[in-house]
Amino acid sequence: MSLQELLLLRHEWALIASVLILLVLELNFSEEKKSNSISSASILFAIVTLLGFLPAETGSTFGGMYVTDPLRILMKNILNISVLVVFLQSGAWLRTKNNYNRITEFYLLMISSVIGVNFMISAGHFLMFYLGLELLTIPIAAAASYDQYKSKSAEAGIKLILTSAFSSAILLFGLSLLYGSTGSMYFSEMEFSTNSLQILGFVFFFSGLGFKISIVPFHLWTADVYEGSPTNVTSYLSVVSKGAAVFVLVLLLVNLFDPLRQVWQQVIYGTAIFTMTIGNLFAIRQQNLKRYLAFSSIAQAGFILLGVIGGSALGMASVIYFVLVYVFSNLAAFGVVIAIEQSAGKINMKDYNGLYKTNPRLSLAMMLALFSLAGIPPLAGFFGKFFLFTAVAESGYFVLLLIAVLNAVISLYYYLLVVKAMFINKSEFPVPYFQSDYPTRIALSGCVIGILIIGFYSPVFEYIKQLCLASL
Amino acid sequence: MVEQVPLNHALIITTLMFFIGVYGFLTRKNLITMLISVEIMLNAVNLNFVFFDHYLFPGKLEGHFFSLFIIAIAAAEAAVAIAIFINLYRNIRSIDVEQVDKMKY
Amino acid sequence: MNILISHIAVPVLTTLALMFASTQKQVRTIAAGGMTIQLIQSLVLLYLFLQERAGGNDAVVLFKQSFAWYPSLGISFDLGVDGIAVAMILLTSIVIFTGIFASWEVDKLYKEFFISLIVLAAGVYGFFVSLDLFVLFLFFELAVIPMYLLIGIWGSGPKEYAAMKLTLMLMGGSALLVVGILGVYFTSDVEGVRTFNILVLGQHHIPIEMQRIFFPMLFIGFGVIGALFPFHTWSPDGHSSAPTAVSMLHAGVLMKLGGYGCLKVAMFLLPEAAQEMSWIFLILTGISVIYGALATVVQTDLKYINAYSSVSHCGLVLFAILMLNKTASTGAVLQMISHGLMTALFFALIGMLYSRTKTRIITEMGGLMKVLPFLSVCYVIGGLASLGLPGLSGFVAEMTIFVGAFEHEDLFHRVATIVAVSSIVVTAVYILRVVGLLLMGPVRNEGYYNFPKAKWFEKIATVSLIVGILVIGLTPLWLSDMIRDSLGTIVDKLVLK
Amino acid sequence: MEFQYTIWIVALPLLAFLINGLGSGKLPGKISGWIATIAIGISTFLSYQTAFQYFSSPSRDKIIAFKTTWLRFNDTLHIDLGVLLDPISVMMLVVITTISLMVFLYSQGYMKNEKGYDRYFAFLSLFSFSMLGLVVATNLFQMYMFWELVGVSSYLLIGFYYDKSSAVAASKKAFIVTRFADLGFLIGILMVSFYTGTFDFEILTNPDNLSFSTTASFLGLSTITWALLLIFMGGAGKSAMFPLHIWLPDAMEGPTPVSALIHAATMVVAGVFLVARLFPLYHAFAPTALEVVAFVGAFTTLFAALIACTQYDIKRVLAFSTMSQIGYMMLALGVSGYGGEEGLGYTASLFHLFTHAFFKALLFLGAGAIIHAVHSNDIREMGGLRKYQPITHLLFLIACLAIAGIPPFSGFFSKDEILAATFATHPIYFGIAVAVAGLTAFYMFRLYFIVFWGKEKTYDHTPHEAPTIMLLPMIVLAVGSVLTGFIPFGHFISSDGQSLDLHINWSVAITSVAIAFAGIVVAWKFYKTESDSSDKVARSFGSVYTSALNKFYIDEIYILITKGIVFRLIAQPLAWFDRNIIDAFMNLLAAITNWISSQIKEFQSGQVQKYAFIFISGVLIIVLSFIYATQ
Repeated sequence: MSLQELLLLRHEWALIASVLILLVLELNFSEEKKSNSISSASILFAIVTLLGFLPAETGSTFGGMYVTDPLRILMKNILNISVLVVFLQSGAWLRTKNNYNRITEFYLLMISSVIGVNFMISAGHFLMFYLGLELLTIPIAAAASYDQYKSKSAEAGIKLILTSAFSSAILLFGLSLLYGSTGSMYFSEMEFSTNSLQILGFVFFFSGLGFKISIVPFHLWTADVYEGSPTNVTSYLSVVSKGAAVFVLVLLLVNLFDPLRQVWQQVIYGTAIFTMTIGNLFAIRQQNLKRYLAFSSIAQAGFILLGVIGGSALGMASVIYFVLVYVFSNLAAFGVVIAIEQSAGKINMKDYNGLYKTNPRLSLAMMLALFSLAGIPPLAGFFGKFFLFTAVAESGYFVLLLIAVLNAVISLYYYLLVVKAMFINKSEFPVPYFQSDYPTRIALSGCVIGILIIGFYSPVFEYIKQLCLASL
Repeated sequence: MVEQVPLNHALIITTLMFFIGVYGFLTRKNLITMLISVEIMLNAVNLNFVFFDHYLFPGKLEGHFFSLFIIAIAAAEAAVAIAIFINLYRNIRSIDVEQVDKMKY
Repeated sequence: MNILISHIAVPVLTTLALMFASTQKQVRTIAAGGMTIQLIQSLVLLYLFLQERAGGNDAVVLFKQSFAWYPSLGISFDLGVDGIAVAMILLTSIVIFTGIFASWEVDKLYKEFFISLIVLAAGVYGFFVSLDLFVLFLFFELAVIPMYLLIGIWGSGPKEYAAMKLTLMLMGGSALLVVGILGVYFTSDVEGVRTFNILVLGQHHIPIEMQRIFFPMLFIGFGVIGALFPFHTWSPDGHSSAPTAVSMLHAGVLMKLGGYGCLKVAMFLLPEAAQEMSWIFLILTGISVIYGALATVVQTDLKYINAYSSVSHCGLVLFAILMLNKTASTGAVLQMISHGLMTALFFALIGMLYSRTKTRIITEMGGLMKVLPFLSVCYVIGGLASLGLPGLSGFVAEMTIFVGAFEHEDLFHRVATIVAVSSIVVTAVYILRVVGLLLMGPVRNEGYYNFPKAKWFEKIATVSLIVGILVIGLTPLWLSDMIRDSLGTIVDKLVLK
Repeated sequence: MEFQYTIWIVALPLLAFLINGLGSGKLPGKISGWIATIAIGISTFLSYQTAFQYFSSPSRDKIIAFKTTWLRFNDTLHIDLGVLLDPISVMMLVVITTISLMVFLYSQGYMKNEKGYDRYFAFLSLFSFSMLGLVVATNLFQMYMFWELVGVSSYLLIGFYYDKSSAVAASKKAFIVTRFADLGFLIGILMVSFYTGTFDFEILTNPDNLSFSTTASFLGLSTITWALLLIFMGGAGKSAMFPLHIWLPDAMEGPTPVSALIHAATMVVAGVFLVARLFPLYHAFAPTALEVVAFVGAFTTLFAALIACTQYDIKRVLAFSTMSQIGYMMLALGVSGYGGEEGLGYTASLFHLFTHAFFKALLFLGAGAIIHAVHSNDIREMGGLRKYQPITHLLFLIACLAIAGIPPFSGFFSKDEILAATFATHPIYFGIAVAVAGLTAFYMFRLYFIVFWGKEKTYDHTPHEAPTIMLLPMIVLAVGSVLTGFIPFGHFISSDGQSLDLHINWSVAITSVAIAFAGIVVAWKFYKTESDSSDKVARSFGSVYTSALNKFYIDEIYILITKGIVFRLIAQPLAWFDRNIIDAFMNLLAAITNWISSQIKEFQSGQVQKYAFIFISGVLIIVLSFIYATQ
């Protein structure tokens, strides 16, 4: 195994390195300097992210267990960026008394989970995929129960770990069946010939992955875990782990499971409808913003499936593009929620009444984020959604499209509820004016800028689409 | 020389095991036992892999390795899970799953 | 710089400028200044357009400009205007111009108010100048969304309910539009990379069974904002809760996006289905015309009266379009413009009266003619225009519609026309009812005598609208000819087999 | 084209309107009155000039003095604005300008102390403009446009005292009723244009180059008949023919000079003018329509005359007599044939229109002078005015004699022609006409005797003679009422443009005059001195009398239909339906969505095991569905 081959794993190496460096640094920080690891971690990760963008050669190693190509690199970079944003937003929270001594742990857990993400995306063999998946999940379960003294946090952790263990068991069962029917776990070697055993295996496998994307009916953990976990972890869950799972799903379905197209198109057709509708119906009546965003993210997952179903280059491109947009929109929304939670300790919708009076900038950021999620022009979300719709229309599922657009209208309703709270409703005790720390502000403004320009800057989409065409 | 058990029987066993595990997960109220049920499910999967290697693809080791990794990871998972259970116990003085429903609707 | 681009640029720049303004004075001045420039350049556009046409340039659209945007999807930023678009742009400029003055005294969050108002206008301009379905749709939604904030924040009465209802219903309409647009995009027999360009799509054919699916979607999708029965119910609540300028802009311009879209997208791209299905929608629109008028007769809230009459008038627009012939369609466009001016005038006046009497219930007012002669006379003029008095814009539009509609060979259409014509009587009834109760009769209470007289900005607003009404009413020929010529390409596809 | 200047006849009043309208309230003193009067004065001069020029030439062809395209509908249909000169339009020009001028002068005295003096003259000029534009219209649509304008200016003038609610109501009523009639007119125009492809009178009034299928299309009448009937509906509305007459009596709420100009002499005869204008069309293609015209005319003339006998408001009496006289004209048109002696009715009708304009205007102005003096409209509060207002008395008497048809006053000649026209062909109509002649004489002289003789009432201040500015126009009109009868009308106006000598049909003349005298005598017996004999007779008539007194309850019927049925049974339910069905449906959708979302919340029970159960069952369901599908 030559050095070039090892260099293919650049992202992973960088992450592992950053973990080690962080450990070493942490040893040198004195008690009162613990909080330095916040800045150092952020800087380290920023470097990692930048490294990701350097030109890299592509290929496969470990005898095909590990594959990398421009498309996968792009996916990793997107997720790296979002993780960076999450890190930038978590400073204020980590500085609080309870967490002060365990700051570094948070970063270690997160980064190791990111490593999992990277391996999962680059997997060329189901073993690698499985390792990545678990490496992605387990640390997050730990991070979810990070707030030692909050029973809700523990509850979230338990729900996450149990359900994910359960789901991965099911996934593995499916994998074993696939193995039995194909005789290999190498994506390159597996051959499918839609027999019932394979369908069985596929469905089990799909449900395991769907659990991560929180597709109905595998979504029920989402709301509770999102609500209970520390908000930063929630934003990570809602963006990174979901995004990673989506990427993998697209890659596997379009390349590996192409022979089963008939099967998975039907599966996705059904689940997509349920996912969108259920997500919206639950989101309508949420008061706790974290739960609210949880259900909105479920609904968004439903929209993402629309792009998957076509299984064409356009479909893949629209999905990846949408995830990119969704990353910015959702992180902006969470950013605001986090900021307010940290400053005022409030996460209920009615606490946001009259926010515009006291914190106009935050309110605007929130409004843009929500409008982008709702798909309102000229924000990026509009383009993302429209391309998804284009993808589904391309494959001719106009009924599904109709259901989707009607769901989009419902979603607009509850997104407007928050806007209404911030801009229209009166409140005698609005959240007082405050100024969050620099990293948060940088992160937020970054997201907002992203929301504003991505749509107009068409090369982004065009580039993604070329990569997808190449990958088919 | 005992004659070999046919694959179907083996698969029936594993499937049964798997769903026994599922059943346990759905019914037992104690978090630990639920965890154990998951382990049962995973072991069913392990058996699957091993059986497939043994019957269908003799000489291939993928299945065996896969099961090894599964065992390892299961251990890690269990460790984290237990840690969280303890954390929960600190907070609510119970590890009854039915009390873990503060967040709903 | 292409004049069409500058039509979008000016509002955008104005918005940017507003963000840096601080005092109410600055905000007003910037807004008014920007919109004045806009009005002027719209007039220039009109002049240039007529020049070009006079110069024998009979291209379908003029001032074309095209920037590739999403080449792989065939999305490109295509601009271009025909006579109809020019007319609508001019209308928009007048209405937004007057709207700024009508909302001169907004003091709550004035900055945000003007920003949202002008963003809305920008959306409308974009809608009218774009030739690309995707861009068109983008601007369409861009124009709809600010309504929510405008009504929700600055509105009155059950504003939150009204705002939410309006936004959701209109978005429901645009949801159908998405399906329709994508349907057209994928089923049209364009070779190679598909395109959203309306003109290109117009030259290609769509299989009839597909048309049957997508025509209703597009027509209803646009029809919702055109207050098509039974999807009109957002209109009364929305208009009555909205602040003055918003009602003006919304009833004056936004509702016209519906008719415009139906004509230039639905009918133009799906002609066969349009012919097949016109009768269904003809019945619906016929209902809107009569129904709206009759429902108006019993209303007592000025804004409701105007909202319902708008339902009736806009119903007439769609009604005329569905007659599938040049004259009627010309009438439809004329009606859009004339109704835009009239209803803007009405809402402006209602706002001005409300700011004095603090009520909009006509039975609680009376004898305003004595105390507010200027505004009252303006109201009467608007009323006369609305009931189709010759010499005012309403007459021109309605007569063109009626004559055109009556040209139709088919008896059913002519009978429908007669039904629609009968609405002019009902119109007279409710207009005179309002005038009688509101302006005439003895002065209702002594307090009226110390109402402030019409202020200068109020006069600017009303007078410029009335001038528009009079110009169209007295010399309609140039306008109707301009519109006629542009209708050729659309209507020729609709010639009845 | 030597008639170019005629455009100014129409344009000048418009000019006056603009000046007075825009300058309203800013013009110094009473100048606006003079602006308007001078403008109309010039118009009058010009129209006399036109008449002289036109009639001095032997040909009676249509002359397009001026024409411009105003709006183009399609290649064939377009609205032109222009001036069309032919015998009737020229005659109308003369009538309108003359009466207008007189009324304008009169008004300067009558309205001297009124608020809104400028407004008044602005509206009055607007009216003259519209009316002139109407009569010179070159095509149906131009006519319709000015028709509407006339309606509006009438609306504005009736509602001149806009702070008086009765006036507001009256103006509203007038506008809406005529509007309803115009609906018919418009549809008629649409139908005609649909079949002929033109609005142009030049083509329409020349039946040779038209052709219609006269086969029955609907209810056994041909389409063209329906079209012309609908057009006549418009005419009937403006001319207050039964049953569209109800607005006219209320219209008397307007200032009296306005009534004289609009509701006696000019606007109300527009209907007659319309039918006369399209007469060739009617005669050639829709004889049935003409019969309807005749019947409506006959019925109205009798109907109105009966009511007139019972009214006590001086202006209403005159209003009903106007209706009755217009009924005469319609009747004459209806029974007329085309060409030569056949066309006598046509000529007679327009002749009566001409003469009637003078004496009816005079009557109204006189009434105005009286009201001005006693400040009341109720004749029961008048009496013995002849010694206070000798001149007015004399003029009024002349007018009464004229309308009663006593030779040698103008009314005699025109009415005689109408009777002659009916005599030959339609005996029943003749009977009615003669009877009405008697009634006319009766109610006019009833009025005359009560007001000028009768017993003196106590006036809060002694009535005074009207000022010169008011008397002058009345005198002019009186002269007109005396002399116009001697005009050889047939030489100028006839159905086919050939000159036609009218000669008095003595047998008819004598009967009518006799009847008229009878009427006068009866009136003299009843009312010259205060006596209850009239009431006795009235009582003897009983129900007929009371119902006539209540205008045969037509208004009540209308109220029932509009308020009771349209408003309460249609409009209000509709509004309710809109709020509570359609709108509610939209809200229902939202409600349902919320309801569902509250119903399914149990799925999110918070129990991990339930989640897992749903998870696994989801998996199994999908699997099973596939197994089922493959089977």
